[in-house]
Amino acid sequence: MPGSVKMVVRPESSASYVRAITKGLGITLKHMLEPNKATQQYPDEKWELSPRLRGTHRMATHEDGRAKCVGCGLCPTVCPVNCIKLIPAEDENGERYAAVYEIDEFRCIFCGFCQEVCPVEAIHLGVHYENAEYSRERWVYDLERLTELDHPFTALWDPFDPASE
Amino acid sequence: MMEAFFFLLFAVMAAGGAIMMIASRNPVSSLMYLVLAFFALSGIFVLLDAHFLAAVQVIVYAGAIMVLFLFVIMLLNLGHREDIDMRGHLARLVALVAGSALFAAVAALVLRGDESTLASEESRLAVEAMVRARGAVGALAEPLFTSYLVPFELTSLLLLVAIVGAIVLARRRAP
Amino acid sequence: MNLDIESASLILSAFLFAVGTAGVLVRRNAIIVFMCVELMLNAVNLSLIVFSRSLGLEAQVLVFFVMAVAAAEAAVGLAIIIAIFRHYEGVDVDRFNLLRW
Amino acid sequence: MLSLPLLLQETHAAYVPILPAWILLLPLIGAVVNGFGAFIWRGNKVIPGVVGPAAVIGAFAIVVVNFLAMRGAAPHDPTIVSLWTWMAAGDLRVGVDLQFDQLSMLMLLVVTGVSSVIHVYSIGYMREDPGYSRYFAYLNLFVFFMLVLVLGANFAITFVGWEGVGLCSYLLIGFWYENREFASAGKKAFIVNRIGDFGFLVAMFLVFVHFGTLNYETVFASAPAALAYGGTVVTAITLFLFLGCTGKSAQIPLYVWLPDAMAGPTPVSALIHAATMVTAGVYLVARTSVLFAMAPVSQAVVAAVGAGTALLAATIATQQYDIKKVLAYSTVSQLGYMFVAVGIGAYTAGIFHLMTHAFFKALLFLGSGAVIHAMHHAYHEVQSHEDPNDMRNQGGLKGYMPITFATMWVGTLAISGIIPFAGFFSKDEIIWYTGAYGYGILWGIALVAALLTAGYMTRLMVMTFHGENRTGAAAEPHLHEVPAVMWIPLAILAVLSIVGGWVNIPDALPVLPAVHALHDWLHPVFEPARGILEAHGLHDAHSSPIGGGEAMWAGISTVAAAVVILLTFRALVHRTWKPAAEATDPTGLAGVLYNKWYVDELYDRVIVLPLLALWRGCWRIVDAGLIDGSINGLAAGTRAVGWIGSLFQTGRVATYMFYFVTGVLVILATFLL
Amino acid sequence: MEPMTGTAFVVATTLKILVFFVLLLVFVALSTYFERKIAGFIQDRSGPNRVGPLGLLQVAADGLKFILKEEVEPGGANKKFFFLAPVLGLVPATVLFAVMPFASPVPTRWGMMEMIVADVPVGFLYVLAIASLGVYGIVMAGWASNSKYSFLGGLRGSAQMVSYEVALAMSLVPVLMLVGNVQMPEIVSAQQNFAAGPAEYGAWFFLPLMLTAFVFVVSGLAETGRVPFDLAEAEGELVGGFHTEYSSMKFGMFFLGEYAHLITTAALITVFFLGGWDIPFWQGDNIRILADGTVIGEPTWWKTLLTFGAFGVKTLLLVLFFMWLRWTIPRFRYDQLMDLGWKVFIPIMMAYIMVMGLAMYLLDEAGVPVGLQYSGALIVLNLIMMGILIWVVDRGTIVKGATSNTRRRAGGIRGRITPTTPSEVD
Repeated sequence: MPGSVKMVVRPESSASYVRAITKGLGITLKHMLEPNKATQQYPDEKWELSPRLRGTHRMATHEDGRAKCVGCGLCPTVCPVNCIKLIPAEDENGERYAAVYEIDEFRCIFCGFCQEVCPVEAIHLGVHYENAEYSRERWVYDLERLTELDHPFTALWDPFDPASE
Repeated sequence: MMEAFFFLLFAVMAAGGAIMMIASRNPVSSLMYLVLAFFALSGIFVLLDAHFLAAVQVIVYAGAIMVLFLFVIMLLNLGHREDIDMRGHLARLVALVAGSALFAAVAALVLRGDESTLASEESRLAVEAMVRARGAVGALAEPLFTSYLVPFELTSLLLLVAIVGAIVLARRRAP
Repeated sequence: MNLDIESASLILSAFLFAVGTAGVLVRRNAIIVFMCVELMLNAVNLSLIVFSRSLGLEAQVLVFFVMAVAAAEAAVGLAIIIAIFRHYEGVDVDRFNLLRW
Repeated sequence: MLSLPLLLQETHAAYVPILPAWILLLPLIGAVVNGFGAFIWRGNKVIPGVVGPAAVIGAFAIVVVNFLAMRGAAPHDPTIVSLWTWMAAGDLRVGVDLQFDQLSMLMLLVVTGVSSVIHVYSIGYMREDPGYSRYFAYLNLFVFFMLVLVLGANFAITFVGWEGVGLCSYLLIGFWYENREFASAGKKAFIVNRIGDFGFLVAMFLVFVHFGTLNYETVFASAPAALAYGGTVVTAITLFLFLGCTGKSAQIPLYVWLPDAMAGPTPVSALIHAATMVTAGVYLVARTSVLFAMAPVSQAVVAAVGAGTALLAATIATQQYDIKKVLAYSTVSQLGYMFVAVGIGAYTAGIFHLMTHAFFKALLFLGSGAVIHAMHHAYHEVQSHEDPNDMRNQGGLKGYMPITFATMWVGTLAISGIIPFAGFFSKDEIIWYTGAYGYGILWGIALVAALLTAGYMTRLMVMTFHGENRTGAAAEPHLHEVPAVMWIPLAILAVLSIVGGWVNIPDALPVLPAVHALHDWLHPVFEPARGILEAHGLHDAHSSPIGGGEAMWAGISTVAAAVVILLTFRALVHRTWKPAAEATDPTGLAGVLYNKWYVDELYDRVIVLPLLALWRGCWRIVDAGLIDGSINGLAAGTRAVGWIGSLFQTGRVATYMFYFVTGVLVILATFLL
Repeated sequence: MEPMTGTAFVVATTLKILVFFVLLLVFVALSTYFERKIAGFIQDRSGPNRVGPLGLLQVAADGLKFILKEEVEPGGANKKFFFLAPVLGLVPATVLFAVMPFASPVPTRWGMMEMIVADVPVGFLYVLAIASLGVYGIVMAGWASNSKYSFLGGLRGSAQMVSYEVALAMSLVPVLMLVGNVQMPEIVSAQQNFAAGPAEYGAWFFLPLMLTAFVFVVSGLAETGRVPFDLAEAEGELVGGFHTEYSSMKFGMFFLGEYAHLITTAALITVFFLGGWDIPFWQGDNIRILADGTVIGEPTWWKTLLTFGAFGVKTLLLVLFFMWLRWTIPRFRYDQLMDLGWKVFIPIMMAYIMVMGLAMYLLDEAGVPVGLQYSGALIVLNLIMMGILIWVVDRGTIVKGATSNTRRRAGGIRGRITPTTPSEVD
């Protein structure tokens, strides 16, 4: 029924505020006395994180420890907030690599486009979120830090397997 | 001794508050100094055994009237208009002279007066006995609700009229 | 000079009254002038309370009435000030000369 | 409630007034009902005609019951009924107190009795008048005020009644206010009375100053001790009181209003200007007899003024043609008699004459009213504008109005003092005491006036009822007797005029039994005054100034009166008069008398014109010059001062505060220095 | 036993002040803890539990945090008042406790010690006087911050507190009428059950003065500015209201002041309506000092401790109740708040005072002695009136819903809203 707006008519002449509050107090009292609390003792108990959680980035490496990044420049192009700084270079073998690769995690919105666009599956978002630092500078992750991280990669959504099964 | 100390304290507070009230350029400061003065005055009332009035002083003046003033100052946003408030040097001089003369004259009258009429021991005892018999509030209630009942009731009428008048005056006229 | 508390209170009352007077003379802000008047009323209250010690509690009854009148006066006075403010965009007493002939 | 047999019994219990307030209330209620009724039932003739008389008759009934009760009770001091406190200011306490004693009881009887009769008469007389209800309202109001006057136990209440009857008199004289002349007659009565009231007021103030109270009982009890006999104070009080009496009772010099007062309806003349109100002065003198007894000068003045009035009015009456004017002057003259009596100290005689006079003068007035009624109707039928009051237009009415004719002759004989009619006993008593107490000249004047009375009354009767009819051919067939509601009162009054005098028959008369009923009745009231008088040399000489006892002089006077009547009758019965329209005014002495000794003109010249001139001067100089000038000057001055003051009004609060502080400092400085 | 005099009195008073101030602060600290705990429980959380056992040291951690945090002062703020405001907010709440009778008197070697810091002759007038000063803190803070949100919060707060002060004072009048005295210990003993005495009702006043107690509780909440009456700091509209610009310990003082105020209000309710330190159903604690110094009952130190415990428990329970309430009810709208104060509570209290006065007059005339019977009659009367209030008066009239208000203002002109029944929807 297009165009119709649902109007909620509050009962005005019959509602007793005092009685309504009493009722509300009863509800909250019931919850107060509820023994099963939902609180998680966080630092002691950790969340069971979803494999698709998009957290702190990680750079995949080859077996020899080199970053997989080939400095194609797609990820800084696609990044909506311009948080990736990439200066490519070529080594003696003529292979391109990222001379500078920095991600400002402060600025990042964890959209995951970089991971999706990467042709070599080098940059990934990770299933990780505990990254407190003492200064802003520390939030700019350079290539070394990115490669050293070891949390699991975020699983991308597979259109052929929507439920990730 | 104790009494003298407290009196001195409160007197200095009251006098200082009053002076600062007229000397402050900021209306809100003035007001707060006045509240201070009223508070000190209520302390002096206590020293003079007028407990009930001390309480009423705080309730009515500090708690109601001055809040009303403050509210109006804020409502009209007068708190920051300090440039036009104070008069010139001549007026200040005149005020100083007039005020001092007034104070000097009254003080001289007080000092010249017969002190025994002010504080005869027996009258003080009589009032104290009254207060002891009926309590600080009851002692005042006695005359208030017997001899002065009609004025008291008229006071309520006065307040009613004031309320109505205030509403009528301050109401925004329909455009 | 050895003052008892009554005389001292009277002198304080005179002082407060004088200060209130001076304030009315010096200030232009209607609200401040108003406050000065309240101060003067309070000075009178103080002297009345001093007198109540020797003249009986009726003087305190009078103080009570003074307070009631002060409350009424404040209500009406402030309402007038608000009304005037709306008209003149200010509360400078020197500009309130509407009733001047 | 006392039963009638019980009332007639003589007991020694004190008299307690029965329904005292209702005596006053009934007429007042009647007045109020009729007064508002005048606006509500405009055309209704029944309700006012019932309510008005019924109220007065009811009052009369209560009075009679009270009278019987008082008669049954032992002799006593006045009974005072206090209704409420009227005013209390400083030392002055004036209560609405009613005094019931023998004098006021007698007056009550006379007033309510005569009033009842006249009210009944008015039902017929005023039937055609559009102001019927208003008339009864006034009349009832008058009765109320008259009763207040009579019953008042202090000067103030009496004064209320005094003023009230004055007001009613004014209203009733000017009852036909559309007529300018009538209205101004009312005004004249009012203004002349004010002069007298001024005297009353001054007397009242003097009494209060010297006694500190206005209550009769207290004043009379303390007067002999408080005031010197014949002193200035008591003389002044009594003279001022008497000034009031001359106004109310139409004595020289203030009698001039009464003849003009005949402008009112005739029953009003009968009630107010003959029977009741005008006797108030006599009543007042009798009431304050103690004071008068202490002031021989005042007594002499009273007696002399009374005698002078009696003679003067009698002479004027002889040459009047208006039937009511004749009766009016006759009234003035008879009132003079009463004042002579109370002046010389024969208070009972004065009151006695007051009573009998009320009967026969009311009768005469009502009779003349009947005549006028008949004449008016006759003229009205033929659309004539002749004066129905003028005796020259009457004559020969005895054939048309036999009852009126008969009853009026009874009245005439009574006023002339023919034995055994009422007037004989009362007038003879006055004349006798005048001589017996040693007032020779007054005695002579009284005798002459008595003979003149017989003369002018016979003239009136002859001109009205005997001889040929002069009404005019057209109007004559329309003359006829008045209805029963009017002649029955005449009959009642006629009976009273005959038997009214039998309450007091002197011992001296032969054949007749001696009766002292009135004397004994009034004795307690006048005893103090008599005591004072006798202590200062008043005594009954038992003989006239030129010898001869009471019986002889009574005989002489009645015979002389009879002779005068006969002579006058014979002289006038065949005389012819031109009708009023054609007649010329008499000249010579007759002219002087016809013009009432030119007294009105004299007053005009001597008092009114100078006063007018004076007031005109006052207006020019004092009012326009001084008062207006000073007011204008004040205004200009205020304006100037205000202008200067406005310079100080800057509109700045601080400036005002500065003035204020300066002022306070000045005040404080005066304390300090 | 004689009351304390001279040096002993001064020393005892000083001690009481110290002890009581410390106790108050502890209580305040505890209540912040309880607030979080209760909030947690109501939201099915467990609340603070990390710092110390059961999270009890959370309070200390908070304090430390307040002190150590950076202090920010907005530009253009009036420094003097910006500094003064938090003090003004905290002081009245604490000073109020001076007249609170918190336990039965205790006999000492130097005389009878009343367990009240200052038994001022004007009793609860003092309470009103001091409570009326609380508004300055809020107004000052709002004005001195020189910020629009703060300013609006200050204005709101001042109007709200001045308004509810009237209802608060009026709801104390029936108490005054019953007790016939203004001193706080007298109010306590009037609710106890003595064998004989001038005015003992034997029932805590929340029974014979039920409606008044209700109004007092609500007005007290409004006066403290707590949810559902925290319009002055409504974070949804005014960010933080009067304390938007405050940080660090200055904010901490507001925070403390709020909880001190809460406890004060609870203690006042305890004294006025819950019998103060009276222990129910036990006559042993009925101890009273008459004006001439004679002592009724047998005071001992352990009774003092017990009664103090009773006082504390009652106050604490009330505090907990307020917290419970806070986490149940949403905030009022401002016009609803003002309507409730001026158009509901004040008229109700006026009528109530008249009804109670009449009832008391009739009871006195009928010769009913002051006592359980008297209270019983009043309780019945109050139950009736409470019933009337809840089932007759309060039918959507006390606090109107948003829709009803719109409709009233629209007056049928600005587009009449026709309600659709659920069946018409979709």
